[in-house]
Amino acid sequence: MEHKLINLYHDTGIYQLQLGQLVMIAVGLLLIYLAIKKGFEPLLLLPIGVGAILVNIPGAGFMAAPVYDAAGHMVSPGGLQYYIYHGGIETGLFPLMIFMGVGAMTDFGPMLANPKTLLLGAAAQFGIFATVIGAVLLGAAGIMDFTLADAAAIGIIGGADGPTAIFVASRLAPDLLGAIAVAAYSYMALVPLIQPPIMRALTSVEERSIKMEQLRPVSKTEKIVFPIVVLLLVAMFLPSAAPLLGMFCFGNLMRECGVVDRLSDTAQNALINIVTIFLGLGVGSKLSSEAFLNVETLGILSLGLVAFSIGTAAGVLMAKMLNKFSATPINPLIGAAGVSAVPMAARVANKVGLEANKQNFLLMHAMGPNVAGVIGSAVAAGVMLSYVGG
Amino acid sequence: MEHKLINLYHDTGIYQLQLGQLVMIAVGLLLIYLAIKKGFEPLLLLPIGVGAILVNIPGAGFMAAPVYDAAGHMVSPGGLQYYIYHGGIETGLFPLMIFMGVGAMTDFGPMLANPKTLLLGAAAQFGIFATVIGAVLLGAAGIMDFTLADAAAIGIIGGADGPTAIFVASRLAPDLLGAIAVAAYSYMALVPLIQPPIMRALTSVEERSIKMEQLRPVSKTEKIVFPIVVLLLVAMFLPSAAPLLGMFCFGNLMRECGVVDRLSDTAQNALINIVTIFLGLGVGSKLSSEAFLNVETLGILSLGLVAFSIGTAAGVLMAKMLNKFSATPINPLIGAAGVSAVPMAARVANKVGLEANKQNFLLMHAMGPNVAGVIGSAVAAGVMLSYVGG
Amino acid sequence: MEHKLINLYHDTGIYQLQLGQLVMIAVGLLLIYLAIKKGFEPLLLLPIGVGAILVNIPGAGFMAAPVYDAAGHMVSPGGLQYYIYHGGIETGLFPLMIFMGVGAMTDFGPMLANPKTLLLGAAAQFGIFATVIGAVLLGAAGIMDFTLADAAAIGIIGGADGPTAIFVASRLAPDLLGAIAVAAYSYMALVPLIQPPIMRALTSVEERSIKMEQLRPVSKTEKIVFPIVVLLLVAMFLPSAAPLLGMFCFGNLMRECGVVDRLSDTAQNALINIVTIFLGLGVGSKLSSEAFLNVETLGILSLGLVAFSIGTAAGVLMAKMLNKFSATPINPLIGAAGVSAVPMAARVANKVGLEANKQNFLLMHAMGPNVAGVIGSAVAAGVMLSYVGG
Amino acid sequence: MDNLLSDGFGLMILGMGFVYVFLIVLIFATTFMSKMINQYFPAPAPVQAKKPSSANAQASSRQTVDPTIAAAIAAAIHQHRQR
Amino acid sequence: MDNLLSDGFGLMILGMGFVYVFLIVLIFATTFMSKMINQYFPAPAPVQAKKPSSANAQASSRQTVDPTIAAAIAAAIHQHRQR
Amino acid sequence: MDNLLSDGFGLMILGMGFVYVFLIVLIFATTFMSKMINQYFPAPAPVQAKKPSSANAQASSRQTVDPTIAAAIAAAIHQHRQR
Ligand code: NA
Ligand code: NA
Ligand code: NA
Repeated sequence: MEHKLINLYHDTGIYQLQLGQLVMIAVGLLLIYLAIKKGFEPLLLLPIGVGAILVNIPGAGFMAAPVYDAAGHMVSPGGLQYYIYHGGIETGLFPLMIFMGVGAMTDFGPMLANPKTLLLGAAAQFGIFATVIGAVLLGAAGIMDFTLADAAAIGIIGGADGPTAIFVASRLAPDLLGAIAVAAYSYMALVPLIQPPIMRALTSVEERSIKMEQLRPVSKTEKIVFPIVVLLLVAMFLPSAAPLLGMFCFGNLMRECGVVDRLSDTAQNALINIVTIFLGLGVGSKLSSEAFLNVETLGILSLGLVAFSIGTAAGVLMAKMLNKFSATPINPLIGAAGVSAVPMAARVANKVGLEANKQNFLLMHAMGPNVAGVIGSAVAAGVMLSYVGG
Repeated sequence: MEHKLINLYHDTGIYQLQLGQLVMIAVGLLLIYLAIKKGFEPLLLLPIGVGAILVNIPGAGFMAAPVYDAAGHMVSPGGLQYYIYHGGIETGLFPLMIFMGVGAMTDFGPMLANPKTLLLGAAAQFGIFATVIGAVLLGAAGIMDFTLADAAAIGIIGGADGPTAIFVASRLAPDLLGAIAVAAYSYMALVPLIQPPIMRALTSVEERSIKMEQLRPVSKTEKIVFPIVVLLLVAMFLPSAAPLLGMFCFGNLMRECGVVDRLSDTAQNALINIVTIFLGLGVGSKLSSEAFLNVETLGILSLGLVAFSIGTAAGVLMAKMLNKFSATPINPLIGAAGVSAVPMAARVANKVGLEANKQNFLLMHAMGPNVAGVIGSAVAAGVMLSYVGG
Repeated sequence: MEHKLINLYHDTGIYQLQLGQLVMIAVGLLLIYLAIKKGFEPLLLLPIGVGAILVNIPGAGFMAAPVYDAAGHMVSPGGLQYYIYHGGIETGLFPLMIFMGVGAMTDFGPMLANPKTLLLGAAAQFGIFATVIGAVLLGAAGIMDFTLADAAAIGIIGGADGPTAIFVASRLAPDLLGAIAVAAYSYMALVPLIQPPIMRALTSVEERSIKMEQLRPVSKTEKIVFPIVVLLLVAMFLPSAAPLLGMFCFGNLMRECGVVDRLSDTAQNALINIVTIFLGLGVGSKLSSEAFLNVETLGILSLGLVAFSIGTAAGVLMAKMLNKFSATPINPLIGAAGVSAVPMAARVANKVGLEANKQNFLLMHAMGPNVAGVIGSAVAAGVMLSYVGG
Repeated sequence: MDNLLSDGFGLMILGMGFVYVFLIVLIFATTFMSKMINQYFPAPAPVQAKKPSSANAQASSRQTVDPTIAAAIAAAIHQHRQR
Repeated sequence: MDNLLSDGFGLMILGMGFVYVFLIVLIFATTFMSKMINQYFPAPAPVQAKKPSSANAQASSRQTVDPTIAAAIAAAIHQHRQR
Repeated sequence: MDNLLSDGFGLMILGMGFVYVFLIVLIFATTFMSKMINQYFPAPAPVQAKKPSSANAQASSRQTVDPTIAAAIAAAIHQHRQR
């Protein structure tokens, strides 16, 4: 029995705990704190934080693989996060279901009323590729150990779209998945802090005061046909983006078609909520000390910040240029919404616009580039998967 | 880099697209059009249509199998539809969950008030077996390449019950699953066009004007005990129908027992909606050009129409006969509702009845044979699985 | 064709049915009756009862394993309960998801207002370990064939917590899972019959009449931080309890944090309902005649009753002792709520209290030991898994 | 080929036969069940009106619910769902 | 056999011991936590009334909701669910 | 190392190029689609107001719903969910 008591002591966390695990539990607590107290994308960062704590409990076996005997019978079951990660994230299923739900929650009306704003959604993706170069330089200089696949996965943080980042990282750089997801969601939450200084630096008060014409009404038929058009263009031009954009368009079609409201409702609520809980726990499982506590994570966090900043700037500059050539006035602030981070970035554009002119409501105008940015980063993800994988 | 550009071009749909895929994408678009614009069973045909498009995007890999190395680590993940099809349809899980939800949505009250209507639900299944003979003849004549299993799976279209058709086809003729499911749901949507001419041809105005006596009230206890009685009879007489009818009775018991309303509610809403989305995408994955673009599909579509017509006629004729022997009058129109296609066929009976007599409301009376038809086709499915498999 | 008719007859339940299966179907019917008519934990016992019937239908193949050919293609699919049991129960996933949902439904407020009640939740776990000794004695005496692992799994019935019992039994004694789950839920339903005589026997009317002081208000921050504190203590002291308590704390944190209400809502409703349906069917699959119809089941049922009684008595006696040393009065009845069986045991304490003093509302005071009992039995489960497994 | 045909006819005869036998047995079982229940466990009051089909439920609720309240409810539900 | 018995008693002693130790540690931790929070992050107003148990919520809502409105709502929710 | 750098620049040029090409094609496709739809299938009435963003929906419902009714509804929904 003394033997058993010693066993029990050897099983405790206190006996087994390594410093790295302790630090990662602290990181998990920090994420929970940021989610609850600071409102940092709590739907994802809270489950990720809890997942980070769970996976770092020594001896709890949350990532243990199941063991089978030769006859195929289970000897010992796997851990919860093992099943979640390998069943839902490694396979790509969870990010795709989330993307379907996001599609079912997206209103393309403002973008359809003003298709030019798609260009802003394109420009803001420059943040992605500039970051790739940054990561490649760090890798080439031997400072950090990044391959091209790693660099591409890091760049996608600049897409400001959580499920896209997780999907790409799970395919190109699974080891960096934890840091990339944390960086993506953290910076999306920090958009109200990161973007305004850049927006103000690149525009004059007059530009920020520009009023835009009211958007034309968009018919139900346009909204129904649009996701099908996107899907067909993706099929023709970039099949590697078809998983992401196909599910996104499917969700949007369910939303707009008006005949499957009960499916759309479930995709937007029960289903996306269930998947979000498990996605968070699964992403958290990649926050192990070996994968997270190294210099590469610092690189990822810094590069992510750079990506957001460059994307914001590129969007604003593109909007300034568009304004010069456009018949109707375009407020450059809405360019910043092109990074996506729906709907936070659009709200930031609206807020900065109101500072300059109290009568200037940009929210609806900024929703166009905002949702365009989702398409833009999914296209960028497709190119990366094709370029790096092919 | 030119090399990479060429790679990217080789990855595009335009470069890879084959004619068959193009045609199947058009078929997918047609299904989406019928679902949205014509209201053809949109809950299933919309996801099936999208699934058909997705699986035919060249290079998108929606049906790609995952690749593992010798140590069991994933080298490349599988496609979304691969996981859905093999996880939920090949295993039979999704049709069974749908059937549970349908059970939870079914009210057996009208049938319990008038159990004779079960005979109408039996008669209308003649469509199933007549179609089997049709398919066997086409196969025996060498016109089409149908085995007995194929013929049985095609016949089940006449059961006018989507999940039953998918369940049987997944077991007896997986290659024909796509065409069978599309035919089943399409003809269920076309019930208001297919049935009325047959109903009018086989009945006189006087017969169609027959008013039926008001149904007796059915007690809660009867409704609770009924699914248990069905389940026990199935267990005794036809275990091969037990998966389908067992889940159906389970759902109905949850609905009626009154003590698990939260489970019943979930079975009728969140769960069935989630499964419907994935079932549709999974069925769509069988709409590949090899499996669909051949003469067998034409045979399946024609035979399905025949099945519905014969089933309708058999139900009406049985009702005419019952009317002769019955103490209380029976309107022959309600026999047509025996094909199931709940609740469309019952509504059609009601509508045709109103044409003949503006005071004649048959809806509740037609719900009896309508739900009896669901049991009838599940029994027929069980016989087929036992006969062909055994 | 005669051959086929004979085949069909050989397929029927009547031909194949063995006495054991018939008895188990009757057991399933009994569980359904108790669930519906007597209100015995219907959310679990109804699906378990249906599952018991389904698995005992001869030839229906609900527990059939899938068959694959050498190339990995499916030759014949597995049964529904095979997939549910091996996918959700053997892996432990379903009990853990249920526990997350229970966490999201639990209000720790009354316990936080009076942390001493945690001691009552500890004392009532004596039922668990006393039962282990009982099972060990039966095993050691050669009366029944129980190992230490069996004894531990049987003891956990005394924890009065369904998912904990299923989780422990699936790991330590899968063969006994069916009987253990049925015993656990049945006795939880019988708490209003089992507990009051014991409570009255061990207390005087004066003790039962003791009024307790109103609970202090508990701040939102305390409720948020508490699950994190529990999680960290578990990580430090008992990692083997981390799966259960980690998910429980995660659910509770989602509930209390106020920023992920949509996730909490789904965890409490759609998700827990879906999992409950499948958990019940999966547990029912272990109610086969070989596993259930033996003397061990009688032992399990008797020992379970003993466990509940001893747990109740230990809780009451601990509360009497606490009352002697406490500055504020403690009604010994609330000790009985320490067995958990949330919220039934707390209601029983309230009811017995009202009998003694019509002005004495103990419900809120009893909720403290009630939820403490959940933590207590999860801790006991962790010790068992560590002791028996290690 | 002949084999396929005879198998087909066998399936038809056995199948329709079995469907009829099963449903006729079910008619007797159901009738017997209803008789027993209504004799030995009579319902305090009929409940048919209580569980109307969804079509009826929608129709009846449309008639009884004040339109402004209905609009308010719809909005509230929408709001609730969006959370 | 003796081994099984001694193992059983070992499990009992270790188990009950551990349960008590853990929950006593939790009492101290909880008390300390509450003290710290109420000292350094005092709540602006107590919220205990805000998150009632589900039983309470049902009871209180039953008292405050006009029955016709409640019926209308139930119907509307039903209607909404059926869509 | 040089290879990595040139690959990175290749990815940047190809990537940004492709993103622009795709979204410009999408601008033309969308514009063409809208023109065709509005010419050949004109909407009977614009529906933009019908599907407001969730933020709007919440705002507008807040304005039009009587607070007591809203409270009743919230309670009813809560009650409904708790069942
Ligand atoms: Na983006
Ligand atoms: Na049918
Ligand atoms: Na307990």
